Amino acid sequence: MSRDLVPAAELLAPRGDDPVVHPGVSIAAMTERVCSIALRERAYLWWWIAFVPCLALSMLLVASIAYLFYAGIGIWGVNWPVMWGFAILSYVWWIAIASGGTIISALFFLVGAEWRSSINRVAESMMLFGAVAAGVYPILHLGRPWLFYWLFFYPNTMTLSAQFRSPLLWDFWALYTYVFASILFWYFGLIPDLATARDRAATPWRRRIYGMFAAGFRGSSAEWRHMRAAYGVMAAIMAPVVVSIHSIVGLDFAGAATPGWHATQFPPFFVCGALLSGFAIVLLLIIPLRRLLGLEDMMTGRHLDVLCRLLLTSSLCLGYAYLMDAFTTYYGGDRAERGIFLGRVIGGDWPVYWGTLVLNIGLPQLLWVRRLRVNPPAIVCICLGVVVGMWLERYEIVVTSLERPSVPSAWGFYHGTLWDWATLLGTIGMFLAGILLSVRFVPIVSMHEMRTLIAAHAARGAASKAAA
Amino acid sequence: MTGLLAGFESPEALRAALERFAQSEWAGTVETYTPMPPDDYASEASAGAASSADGGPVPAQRDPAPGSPLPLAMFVAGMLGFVAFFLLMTHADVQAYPLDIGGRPRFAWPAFVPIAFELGVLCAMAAGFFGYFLVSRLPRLYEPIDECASFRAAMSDRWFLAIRCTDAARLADARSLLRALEPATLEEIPA
Amino acid sequence: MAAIFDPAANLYVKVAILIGVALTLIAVLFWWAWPRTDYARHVRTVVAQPVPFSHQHHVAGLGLDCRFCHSSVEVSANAGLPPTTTCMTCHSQIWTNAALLAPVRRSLAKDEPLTWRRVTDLPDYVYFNHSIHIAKGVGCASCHGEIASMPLTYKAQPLTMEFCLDCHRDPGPGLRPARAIYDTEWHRTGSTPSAAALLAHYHVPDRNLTDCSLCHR
Amino acid sequence: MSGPGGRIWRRLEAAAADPGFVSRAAREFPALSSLPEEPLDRRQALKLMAAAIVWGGVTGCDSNFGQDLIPAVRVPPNIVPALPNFYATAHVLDGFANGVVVKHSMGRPLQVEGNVRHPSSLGATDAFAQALPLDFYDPDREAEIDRRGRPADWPTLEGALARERDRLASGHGAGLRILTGSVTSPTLLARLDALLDQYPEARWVRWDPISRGAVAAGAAMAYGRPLDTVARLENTDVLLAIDGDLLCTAPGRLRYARDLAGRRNPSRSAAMSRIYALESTPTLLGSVADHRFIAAPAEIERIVAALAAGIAGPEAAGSRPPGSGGSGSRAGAAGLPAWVGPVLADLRSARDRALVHAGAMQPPPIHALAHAMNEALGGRGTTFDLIEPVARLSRESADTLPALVADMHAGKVDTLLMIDSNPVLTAPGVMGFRAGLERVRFSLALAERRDETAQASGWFVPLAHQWECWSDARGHDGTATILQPQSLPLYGGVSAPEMLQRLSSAAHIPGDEIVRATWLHPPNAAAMGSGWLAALAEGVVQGSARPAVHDRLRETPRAPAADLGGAPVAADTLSVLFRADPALWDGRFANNPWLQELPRPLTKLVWDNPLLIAPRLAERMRLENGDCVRLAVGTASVIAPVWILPGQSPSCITALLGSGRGAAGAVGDAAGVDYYPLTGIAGPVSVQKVAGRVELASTVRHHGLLAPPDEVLRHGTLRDFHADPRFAADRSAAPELYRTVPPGPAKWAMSIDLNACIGCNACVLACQAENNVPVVGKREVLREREMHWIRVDRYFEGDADAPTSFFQPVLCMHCEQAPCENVCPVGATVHDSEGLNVMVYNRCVGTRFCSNNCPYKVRRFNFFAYAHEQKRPPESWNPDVTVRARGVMEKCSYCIQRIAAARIDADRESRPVGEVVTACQAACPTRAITFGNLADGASEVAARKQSPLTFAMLPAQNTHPRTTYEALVRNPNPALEGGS
Repeated sequence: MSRDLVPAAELLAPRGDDPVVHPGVSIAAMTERVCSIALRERAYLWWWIAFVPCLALSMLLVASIAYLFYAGIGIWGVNWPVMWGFAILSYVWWIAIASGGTIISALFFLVGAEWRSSINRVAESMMLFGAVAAGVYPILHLGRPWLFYWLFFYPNTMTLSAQFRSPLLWDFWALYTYVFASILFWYFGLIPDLATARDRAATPWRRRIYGMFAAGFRGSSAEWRHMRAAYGVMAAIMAPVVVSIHSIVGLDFAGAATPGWHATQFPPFFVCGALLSGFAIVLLLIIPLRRLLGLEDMMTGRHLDVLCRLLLTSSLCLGYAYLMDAFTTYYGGDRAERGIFLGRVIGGDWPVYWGTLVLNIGLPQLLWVRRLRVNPPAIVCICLGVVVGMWLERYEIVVTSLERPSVPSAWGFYHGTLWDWATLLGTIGMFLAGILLSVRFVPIVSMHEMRTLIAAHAARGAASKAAA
Repeated sequence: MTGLLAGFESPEALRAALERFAQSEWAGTVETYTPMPPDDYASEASAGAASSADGGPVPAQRDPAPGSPLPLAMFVAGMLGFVAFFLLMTHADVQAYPLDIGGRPRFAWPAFVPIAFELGVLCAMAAGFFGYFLVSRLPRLYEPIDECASFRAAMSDRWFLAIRCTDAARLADARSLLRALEPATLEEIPA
Repeated sequence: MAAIFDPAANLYVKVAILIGVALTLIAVLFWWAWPRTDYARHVRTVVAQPVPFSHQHHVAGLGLDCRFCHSSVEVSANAGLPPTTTCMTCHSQIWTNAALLAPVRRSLAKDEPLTWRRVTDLPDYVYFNHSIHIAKGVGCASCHGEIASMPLTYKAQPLTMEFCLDCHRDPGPGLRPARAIYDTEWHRTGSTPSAAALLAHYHVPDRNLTDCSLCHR
Repeated sequence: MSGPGGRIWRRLEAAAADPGFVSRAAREFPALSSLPEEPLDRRQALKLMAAAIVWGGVTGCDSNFGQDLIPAVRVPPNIVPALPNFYATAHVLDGFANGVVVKHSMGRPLQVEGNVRHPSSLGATDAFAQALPLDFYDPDREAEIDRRGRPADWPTLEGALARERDRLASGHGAGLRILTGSVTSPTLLARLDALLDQYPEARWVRWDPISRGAVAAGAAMAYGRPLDTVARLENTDVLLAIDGDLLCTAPGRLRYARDLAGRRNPSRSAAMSRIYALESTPTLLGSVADHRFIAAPAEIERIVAALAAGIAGPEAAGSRPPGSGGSGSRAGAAGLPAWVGPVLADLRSARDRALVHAGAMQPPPIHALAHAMNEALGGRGTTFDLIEPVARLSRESADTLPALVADMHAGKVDTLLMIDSNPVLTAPGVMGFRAGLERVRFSLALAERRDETAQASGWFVPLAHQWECWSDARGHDGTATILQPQSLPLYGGVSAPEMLQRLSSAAHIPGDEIVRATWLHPPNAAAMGSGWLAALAEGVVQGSARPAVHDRLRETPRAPAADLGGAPVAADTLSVLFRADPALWDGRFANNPWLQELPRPLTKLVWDNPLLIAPRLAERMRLENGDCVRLAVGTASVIAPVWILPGQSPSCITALLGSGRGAAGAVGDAAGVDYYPLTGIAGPVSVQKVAGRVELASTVRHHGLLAPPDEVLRHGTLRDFHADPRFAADRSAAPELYRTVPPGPAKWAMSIDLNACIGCNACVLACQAENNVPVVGKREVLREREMHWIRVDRYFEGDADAPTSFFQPVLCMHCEQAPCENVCPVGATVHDSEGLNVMVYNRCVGTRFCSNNCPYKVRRFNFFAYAHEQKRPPESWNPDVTVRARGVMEKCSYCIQRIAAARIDADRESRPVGEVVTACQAACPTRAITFGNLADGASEVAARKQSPLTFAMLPAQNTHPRTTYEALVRNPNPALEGGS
């Protein structure tokens, strides 16, 4: 793998003021390096080491789903009154992760952030597989999953249709729209790079396969023009979609009369959460990838710095949401609401609540420190914390609210069963397996955008030289 | 032989070549193949196509706004999707089987908005995606130009200029013009 | 020869796309059409019965009233199936040793019930009540078809929820004068009272006849 | 459980030590072990899925096209397909009858309702009667006669009986013993008399595990001969209940509950009665009392003596009077609690409108004192009547179980006939009944199941279920009912009279002949005024009630105080109180899953019977719910879990009998602990903590003292009520965004009177029987998945040692603005035009959002295919109600099947729909539940909704529930306010 012109030391010590792409990186070199990852004959050893366990976990997911359909929803920990458990909260968690990816790839495309180019493919893969992981749950979660299609508009002899007042139905549609849109968006941005892969692939079969997916894209001006036009609009659509989906997920709760859920701030609150976990996961992905794939000169300290700043910002927004949560509970003066909140803070569920606060709000504050923002180990720790914290937050929202309904006699208690955990781990495995596969077979950096970026930088460089 | 394919090392070289063709009185279709979205200068440079009535040389026209029907198509599709599904839901709840749901109004239009929005989006995305393949006439797995060995670099780091015309004489002129530009590669596009 | 695909590839792709589109359309169409087919609904399907009982012969031919055998139709949810003794009231006198009726005689002799096969059936979560429909002027034929002309009994209507709703949304046209309720050949004529008149006559209640709770409990 | 979650929850337990009520509640949750997760049911879910998806449009229709339709060969009389039949009979428990009417469907007895004509029932039923159908269809009932465990047949038995008859004839019945429970049945008594006349040497021993012997003995002390007391609570202004059992175990409990409740709602009854309860362990009567005084068993005796002295004068109590005035101060001075004075005053001022009642578990002297007080107060004829004992006593007072067992050991018994009695299980362990039984040459057990006794005795003969045979029985006031069989024997059993008859002669007389013989000949022929058929149809023999007797109190009562154990026992000496299990009685219902899973009124425990201990005792011994202790009485001891019960006296432990059986059947075996080995022992009681915990399944998951929040349950005192009758009502209506009132011709609604509810659970079981509510088993209850459509919430308020308790039946409120409906994505729960919140099972996909959104949490979910998993013959389900499948939500439907039936009947005749009675309402002994059509102004529910006490649960939710409550009003003694 060529590391032309870039002194290693500089790469290993990322700095916040790094350029988004190192001047030494030429278009040819970039193309060569990125393609060499996807097109190499046999995968890296580390890839196999990472992939095998993920595959195993995916199998576990398949197994637990099969058993769920066979045995029934009762194998989960859900009960009366806690009718929703791991399925819903993990679903929300995954959606948040996926949404973060979309924000990076779509929103920052619209605002033309340079640093996005090299990581947006990672972000989009994350969006795709995050959405898929989330997409697993809504159907599993049904008591009679084989009737899931009753939530669609479909022709039936009962003259019945779904019940459109239910936030859960909005959510159902939002999710599957989002999954579908993500796939299109991901693939669409991928076409030129697939064409590159097609043209550079060594073996005829790879050529053919990449050729199929590249659908005969050749880079003619017309193809580029339409692509830019369409991609721009798609991005402009994806941005609001991602906001909508997470708002609607928020409405699943805000739209209910259930104490602990019945808060108007949920939609924006959930979007903040989505951002937070999204940035965290992107960082968790690019930090190892840039090292393992030698992409330090395209995913530079600048990227880490920017993402960490964003992480910090969204964490602060979330902090505000938590604050308002406490305030409205106090100010609303509803007995049940207060009871639930008390239960979270000092009750049996205190570890969840305080864990959420520490991991989502406390930990990211470290990123005020400039040095930490470019310190991969530190960032990884913080991000892991945030990812767990976000899961805990959903646990707190979904479970602890349901454990203490308005009628004390119905108070209940919840804990996940082995099958709950198996399903959750399974989806994690599936997600990572997906990412790894995309690393293996798909150009993991959006080459055509990188070219534009490099060319622009070169031009700027030349201009500044001329000026000097 | 249906044309010529000249590969250049850099976008600048390609630009220069296009300029050159624009100034020349050579008339014919000039198409560019680039590994990254070309900026405006490279768009639809079709020289002589714009030659003046007196046949005198004119500078190549810059297509002022390189247009694409897709944005409009997506917008329309989205709107149609939104309206269609909104109406469908209204029909289902108000007409097909009106039910008393928690004492809420039958025509609960605010509740219809989210789904209508999502489905509108779905339509727009689909329109953009499939529309793209329509307008750019893809998938086209084979084109004669693929036969050129050098063309394989088109999506990597070569900036190509393809000339398409069958008239041997004008082809010869083009060839000489291109030669003068010293392209990295120069090939003939087979039939 | 540097091209990856040969010229024919373009054609293949186009064909593939067309086939894909076609299949999708067909699938959707099937999904819509299948439940509405008589086959799926078992309409006009004759089921083998232990005794090839002919309604045509007994009703049209001999002029037996429906209630002679289906005796509880006016008072109960179930119309009721005739016990063997009902058959034997006549068949102890006529056709006393017809081979066809052997099962019936055996049933009485051995005190083993006859086992008929369901022809008209609703799912278990639908609670249909014969008596109220009879009381409100819905004729047997409305659901069971022209039984009197069936040599072998078959299901005459799809009996989908849509089928029930058609009537429940607009009962009037389905009603008939009291005397015609058990007449499966009856058809509206000019002299038939209007739908509105019948509704009034039977005091078809002002309650919402499309309440889920009316049939599903 | 593994993973981070696991760690979190372990920390939770540690953290729960924190103060603050929430964390206390958290500690009280069941332990956090993860349960085995194998499913209950394997109903080809996958196949279903495939099918359902492929035939999407059809979804299940035509499911059984071409399946069998089987008409009868000959139609039985009076049976119209799909129409119910009703036949009167009675439910007999420990000899006493409660009149019931059995609902038949296509000839199958399916459900039980009270018989309005029966004085002990007045149309109500208790949980036991409601559970009869499952008892009747119980597949564990035995069909085979067997001999020493090996199948035998009638001829063999006939032969053996013949030999016995010869032998007995020669010896005048020497060595013949007959063991039964209490008997009120004239027929059975006639047979017994005949037998005892035929064999003079024979002995009849009568014995019940839940003995009422003390009542008779007490009466004998007071009046010189045993007499039964019939309380007249409708006339009782002040009731002092000493360990009262009027509402739980006393014969006539249903009648008493009704009479009591009739005086408890100030908005309806002119003068509200006042109830004092003096008890060591909480009873239903104590829970609804205005004042509950908790005292150690030993103290009770002292206090009663003092009260008696205060009322009936010193000689009655035979002890030093605490001052004739019995004023609080002096009572206190006498080492008595301060409340004695005011209560005395109250009783005295009420004079003949006051009643003192002592529970059957109290020793005879207490009863004697109670009689003395009642006579002194002069309530005879007003608040109570005395009648001849309804249950026949043994001929000789010597014929007791101990004597019998002694004879058995002594080898004096060689023929033992045990009729519907299970002494091997229930006889006090020390007696060694089983050992004695082995020494009996010919022992025959007549029982429904091969229970412990049946297995230990020589012969076992299946006893016909009370729905399978002719017999008769008397109610608490002596009113007789003739029980006609509701069906032919499912398992070929014989009835008790038939068995006795076979022992006396070879001739086989069918059961109906025997019963007829009793009733159509003197002395009863006269009583058969209205005739045999009428008696059968009405379910009561008119005029067969026992007349009041006019015995006078003994002039010189032997001083009962002498028997009262004299000096007060030190408070810290423990004693054990053995009580009938509220659901299993003496254990005879142990194989009935409905009753096993019936939340016990105060603990809400199911499938278990831990020792009930006082909070203070638990604190002292550092015991938590479920911790195991070794309870030793004298030499015997058992290891059992404990349950902390607020209101229990710290100086006694309550053990509920009837669980932990070894031969109950598939359902009842090994549920709970058997305490019979500890009974009948006078030794010292000791408890020590031992290792081990038992997961106890309670349907209330927190045991912190949780005062019912005001918006859930409202209550006040009579003074509040007089100050402002509408003290509980909602003053201001909240603003509306939407408001739709269902337009239908009828408006179904319910009103529940909290003043009447005694938490007896009859409604819960009635609902379960009517609506095919499945049983889920202990493990699933531990996982918080019970399915009851109506639950009776229990709250404690105040001091854990002497809390106030509240009962509140909660079922679907049928909100007009139902929150559950607009969150269902498929419209499986919607409103109908008559205001019912309808649950369409076949439309439900099981998102469970409706339950999350239900403020009252009345929705239940089939996490597994509970109904199909239940071992229960298909024909025992109610055919009018869908049996719910896996993954489907369900809830109270206001008995929509009954509404539909009424609606159809009305429409058929084109008249407005008539009265509809829900199952819970029909069963309720106190008429706490009223259901009906609000649109009909004359309906009772319309009237009750007008009560000033009416309030809606969680009004702030703006759900406009059709179910409302009447606030609970208590009538404390002003002189004791703040105290008690």
